[in-house]
Amino acid sequence: MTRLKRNLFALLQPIIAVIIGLLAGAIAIVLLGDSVIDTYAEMWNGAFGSFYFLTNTLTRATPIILTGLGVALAFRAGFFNMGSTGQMVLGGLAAAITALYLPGPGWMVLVVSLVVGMAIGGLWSLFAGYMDAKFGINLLISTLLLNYIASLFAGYMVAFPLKDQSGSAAMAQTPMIDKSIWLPKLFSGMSLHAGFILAIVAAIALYIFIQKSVSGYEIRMLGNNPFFAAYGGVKRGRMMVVAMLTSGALAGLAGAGEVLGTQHRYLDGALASADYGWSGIMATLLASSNPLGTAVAGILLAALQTGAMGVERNTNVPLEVASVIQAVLTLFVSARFGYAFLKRRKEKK
Amino acid sequence: ACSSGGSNSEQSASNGSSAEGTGKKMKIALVLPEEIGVNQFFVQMDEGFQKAGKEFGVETKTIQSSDPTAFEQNMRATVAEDYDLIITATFQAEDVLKQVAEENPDKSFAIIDTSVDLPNVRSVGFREYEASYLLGAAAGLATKTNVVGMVAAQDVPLLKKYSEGFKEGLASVNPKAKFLIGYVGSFNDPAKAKELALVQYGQGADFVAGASATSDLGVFEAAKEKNLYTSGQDTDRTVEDPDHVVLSQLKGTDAVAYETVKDFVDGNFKFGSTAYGLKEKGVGLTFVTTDSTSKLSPFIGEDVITKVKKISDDIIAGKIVVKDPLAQK
Amino acid sequence: MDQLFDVSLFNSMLRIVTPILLAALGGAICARVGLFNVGLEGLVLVGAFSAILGNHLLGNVWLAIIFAILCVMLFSLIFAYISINLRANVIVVGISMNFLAAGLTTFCLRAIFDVKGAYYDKNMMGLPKWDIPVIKDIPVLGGIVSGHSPLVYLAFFAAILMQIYLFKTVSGFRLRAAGENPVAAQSLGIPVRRIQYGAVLMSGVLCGLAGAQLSLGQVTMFTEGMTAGRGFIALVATMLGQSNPIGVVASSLLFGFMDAFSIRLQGFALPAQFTQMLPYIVTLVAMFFFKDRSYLKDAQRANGSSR
Amino acid sequence: MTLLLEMKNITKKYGDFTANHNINFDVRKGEIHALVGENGAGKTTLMRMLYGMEEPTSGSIMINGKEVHFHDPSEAIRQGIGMVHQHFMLFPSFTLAENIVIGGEPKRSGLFDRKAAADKVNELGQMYGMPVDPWRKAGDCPLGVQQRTEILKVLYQGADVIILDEPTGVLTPSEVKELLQSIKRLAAQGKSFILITHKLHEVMEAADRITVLRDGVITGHMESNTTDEEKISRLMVGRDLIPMSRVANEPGASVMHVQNVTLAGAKGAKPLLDNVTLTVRQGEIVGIAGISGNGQSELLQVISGLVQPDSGIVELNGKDVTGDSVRAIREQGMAHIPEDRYMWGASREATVLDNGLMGHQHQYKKGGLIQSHKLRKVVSGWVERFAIKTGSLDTQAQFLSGGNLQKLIAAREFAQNKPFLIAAEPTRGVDVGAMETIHGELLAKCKTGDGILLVSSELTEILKLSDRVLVMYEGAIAGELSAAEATEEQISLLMAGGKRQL
Ligand SMILES: Nc1ncnc2c1ncn2[C@@H]1O[C@H](COP(=O)(O)OP(=O)(O)OP(=O)(O)O)[C@@H](O)[C@H]1O
Ligand SMILES: Nc1ncnc2c1ncn2[C@@H]1O[C@H](COP(=O)(O)OP(=O)(O)OP(=O)(O)O)[C@@H](O)[C@H]1O
Ligand SMILES: [Mg+2]
Ligand SMILES: [Mg+2]
Repeated sequence: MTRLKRNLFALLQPIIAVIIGLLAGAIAIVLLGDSVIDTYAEMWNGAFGSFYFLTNTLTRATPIILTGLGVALAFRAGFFNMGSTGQMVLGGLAAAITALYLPGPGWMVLVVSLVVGMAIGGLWSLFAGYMDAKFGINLLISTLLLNYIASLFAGYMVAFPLKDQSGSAAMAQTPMIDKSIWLPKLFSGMSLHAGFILAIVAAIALYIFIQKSVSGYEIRMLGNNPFFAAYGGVKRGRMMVVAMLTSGALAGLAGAGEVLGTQHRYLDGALASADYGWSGIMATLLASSNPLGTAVAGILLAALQTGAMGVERNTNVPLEVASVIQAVLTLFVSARFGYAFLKRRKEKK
Repeated sequence: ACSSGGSNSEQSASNGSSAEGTGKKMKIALVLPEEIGVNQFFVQMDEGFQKAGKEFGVETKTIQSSDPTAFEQNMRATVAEDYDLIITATFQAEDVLKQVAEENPDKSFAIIDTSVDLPNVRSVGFREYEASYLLGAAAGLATKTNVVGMVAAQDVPLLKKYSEGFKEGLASVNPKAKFLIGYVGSFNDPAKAKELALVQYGQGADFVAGASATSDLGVFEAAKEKNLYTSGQDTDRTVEDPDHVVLSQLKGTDAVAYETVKDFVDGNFKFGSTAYGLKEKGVGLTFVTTDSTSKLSPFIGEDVITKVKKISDDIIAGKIVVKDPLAQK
Repeated sequence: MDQLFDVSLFNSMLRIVTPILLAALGGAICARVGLFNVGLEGLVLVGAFSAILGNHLLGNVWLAIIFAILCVMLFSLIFAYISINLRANVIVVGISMNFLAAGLTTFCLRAIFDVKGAYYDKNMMGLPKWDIPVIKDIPVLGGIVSGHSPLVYLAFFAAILMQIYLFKTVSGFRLRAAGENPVAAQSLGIPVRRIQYGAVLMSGVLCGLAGAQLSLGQVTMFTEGMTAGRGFIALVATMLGQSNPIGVVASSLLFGFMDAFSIRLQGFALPAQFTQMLPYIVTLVAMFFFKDRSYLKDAQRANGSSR
Repeated sequence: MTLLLEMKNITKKYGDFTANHNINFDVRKGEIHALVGENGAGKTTLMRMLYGMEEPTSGSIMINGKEVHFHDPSEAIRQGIGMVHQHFMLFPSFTLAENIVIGGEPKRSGLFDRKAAADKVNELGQMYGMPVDPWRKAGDCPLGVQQRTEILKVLYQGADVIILDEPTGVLTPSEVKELLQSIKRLAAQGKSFILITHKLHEVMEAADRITVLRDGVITGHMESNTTDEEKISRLMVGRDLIPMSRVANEPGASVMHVQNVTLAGAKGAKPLLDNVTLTVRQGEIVGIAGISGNGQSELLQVISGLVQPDSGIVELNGKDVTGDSVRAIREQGMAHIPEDRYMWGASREATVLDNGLMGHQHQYKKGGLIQSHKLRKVVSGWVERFAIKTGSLDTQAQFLSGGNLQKLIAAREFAQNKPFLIAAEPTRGVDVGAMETIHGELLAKCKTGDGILLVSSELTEILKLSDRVLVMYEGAIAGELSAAEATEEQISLLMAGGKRQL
């Protein structure tokens, strides 16, 4: 079988899945007594209908891609990092604090803030990795728990010591970050900011790292079979540091990007409430931890969400239903249709 | 509709294009920074908004947002979709509204529950703390155990408007009374709110005020179960269980939403900010500033109401100045 | 300090722990057949909603509980079908189920009850509180153990039953076999898929009960998203208890105790955020003592060929 | 003798690939029927159809003259067919009794009666001469015991026809002897066996009839008393095998030296390694024999740096490497064919190429990236030289037959070209042709002056290749024999804990 043909087969699976997902969504819409075509048309418009909406979708995809890339690397190394929400929250908070209190020229503070956000996110993630490596504490549980701790801690910080005292001072949030430190918008009047470029660059860099570099190779082998990796001289501890640090740093970057590019301050609950962390995990798993695939899946999930917002705005279908459709679509996109068929194809040359 | 002939649709089309604005139905959007279900307050606002839309024949659209980013995108989209007036609400909307309103100086905006100082924004804020003060005073006068509690949603500055005013009012009439406060940590976890109320009951409170949005229902249940007294927020919640929900702090967001639409349709719409307190009847307390359909509980009693009415008058007259808990020190 | 530790603390702990325990048992049985169920939060939410709906439609709490169980079983079938038959990644399915549940319950709240945010009917009867005859008169114990909704007792009973089922019965033995080495189980003609379905349905039953306890036992109402993360805590309890019913009881109790305790702690100087953090921190610390070095074992199971 | 079971004109296709072509195969009551053939010849496939794990593309299966169709192993089990799989199908965290009775558990008042299960297992063990401790966890048992458990399981199921797919691959000579005796005894009692093995002397010893498969077709069918090993291997491989012999080298300086190494066991248990001292010199092959579970695995783990010894030192090329990382030790001059190819030697999900890179990753590094063109060329070279059957270099390792994967691993480690090589069970499960290749490579490496530590449970292999033989027993070196004095009897005696006799 030629390579082309094989690739076509690989493509077939998600396409069938999306079609079935759309059909399932259509049934949901019909049951609700709305027009399938109109609803999907609005969904499409909300996601990709114009350049404006396209940039909206990409804005939303940015943190999903970044958190997704983070967990992708950890998953590849066999570390089930469920802590992207917490890493993102602390990364965002740290970036906000740096941006607010570090003196210096805007661009420099911006860069330092991003780096600090990454560092803090990375360290928080590494903390879980350390507890696993040192004390055998199940990473999956610890990262889940650390999410709550991070969110509550950040909530405390902005409700008390860092609280914005200007204006109505009613919100648990930091003061507004100076305009000179904002991540630049890519197009004026649109929400898309330079964070998206960072996300795409990160996806490509991570792809090269995982697929082509020696450390990436070692991480992959460690994830596949830790005994094999140990046998081949791969140090689990070192790889854990690399994988968890990078993974958390990417989540931290996602948080920093949201703070510096979208909200321009750290606002209590803003990062956690959008479920970027879970969406990121989903994007990664949909793409089997392939970084480029994660980026595509991230954009797809973001499109489902912005599409749902479009449906909410322009039809009588309420937001809840749009989210039902979104969930149904993801469910089916994740399904392996024709799995057996495809598997046999792949196996025997 | 499709079969009703070509002439008809032609007519409406020409109508639309010829009569810029005059013949066209006005479009007003209410863009909320959260999902309606999160807070009773939004439900109330939406009701006032929809009611006005029906009465004045304008096309209304309520748009909820799942998170802050979605909110910004929804605001921008409504601008792009050319609504005549865009109403939004709460402190969470401030940042985005400032940006969007500045970028679109010839669009009209309104914000409820806080103030944004821009030439194309009409703001209506509330001085809830005045009503909280009354509620606190009523509780302080009515308590038998001298322990009074409050279950609040989260320990965030916003809710100080409720807790600080309450505390101040309580202390003003009953300095000996002990004030307990518990935080649910969420706006919609009634089960946890109920546990908190039960704990305060265990610590001797005979009155536990609810200030935790949807979670208040849990406080009400605790009250019913343990024969405690409690109070609600925003609308007259005493109707739900007059024996236990004995007071309710009122906030006229529905009226404000209704008025905003009405003024806009009537052409009386003015930009600038107003704050509604006791004096403007934007906030209040059942039995004190507003009558209720439910019976006054003997726990509160006419005596207390008379005294609190007096306090209310003093506030309106400026004799008592309730501190704005959010104002800078 | 006596204000902190009193009868009502433990009494409240038992109430708090029940939905978590039930859901965690559901998670445990899924884990036992090799399906890691991240969708507990969604299952419990659907349970909470359908319990209220059942009560509204049928006017009887017991029928309402059965109704909730059936609804959640139906809902969990989606999880089973997509992850078992369509071989989707279980975690993706679990996460999607959570989103689906949130959307679906909110929508139904609007479509069926025509309210937003919360459905509450003061005439609706919740679950009764049972006073346990002899025990209720024993001084301290009575105050703690007596006077709870029947589901509280059922939860602990279910844990014991499940312990017996998994470790004493033939069918439970085969269930564990199917999870431990599905290929080997298959090669013995053990119907692995059917067992997996059974486990998922069972977790549906347990999550239905968890939801019912939340919306009919602890309070009598439904509010949007009222599970408030309990499903994820249940997931943690499942893992911390290493999918052993008794272990799950212990870890749930630990969390429930810390949660009840943190509520009491709020009055004392610490900011609320820190007291709220307490249960999570303590659970994390508990893991130092209940760790299982699972990564090597899992890897061994996945890679070992024994020749 | 009555015909018990008959497979007629069986063909099995996977896509365009024919794994079995028009096979006729039968089993009589009370016979041992050997099925032999190269790796990938289609033996397991044929048996999987008989056991209901696969369905034939065409052809029929008859039992006692009646046609049967199995869709599920449980149907085959019900018809009295049992199978001991090539790769064990045990539940490691369950006890042996649980592993044996599963599917037919004894019950008492509705509950699983574990006591009765243990009794039955004891009884069964007595009856067939294969005792096991019913309460031990399967995962903790040596492979020989696991193997026995597998057979007891099949017997417990009441099988009349028992398929043994490479049952002796992991057994020690005495265990093999015992096993063969048991099955002969059972055959005499009326059970029938299908025995798949790559070891022709076992075939000659036990089988009544022999069927040879090559590339999915039957190339021969004979009574065992009318044939010999050479004939069979010719039918299997399609050519004559050249017998090779070792030419003794003059050993040089020490390449690897272990001094007084001790490794503690679990609390209360005997040490895993007990004061082990040994040396491998340039140009020699040192064989380590012993029943598996006597410390060989631990010794290799200590030498290769996977485990730190509690005391003692390991020297490599004259340098003390105790406590060094695996990578440092490999760089100091060690290559390692691990004993368990799936657990230590490969990643199933990774490609042939990625599996080939392990241990070489730092040699093919440039600017942090892998030089994949260079690597590709090298790995292709191995595939050719060792005749590794693989779809492409991008095929996942799990789709290689065990023998082919073993060749890949061996090739990878030979290519390290290090002065010291650990070769643990280098030909486990490998057919005679491939075994010849690997043995040839080992001898060639030794000839160039490198030292090899050979660990094998296969005594013939040890005897054929080693210059010196060490025997391990309970974590200690029980004795050392030179090539000249090493005989199967001597070694077996030491392996069983006996004293060396001259
Ligand atoms: N599920 C499958 N799909 C595709 N091809 C398969 C499958 N199973 C086996 N084959 C092919 O059938 C051939 C025969 O495999 P089989 O397992 O029967 O070999 P074998 O004789 O048991 O070899 P070994 O001695 O290595 O055990 C293999 O070469 C393989 O290519
Ligand atoms: N699912 C599958 N798809 C394709 N081929 C398969 C599959 N399963 C097994 N095979 C093929 O079956 C053959 C034998 O597989 P098996 O696992 O029995 O190897 P093995 O018996 O360990 O080999 P060896 O006898 O060399 O140890 C291999 O060639 C392998 O490629
Ligand atoms: Mg085979
Ligand atoms: Mg084989």
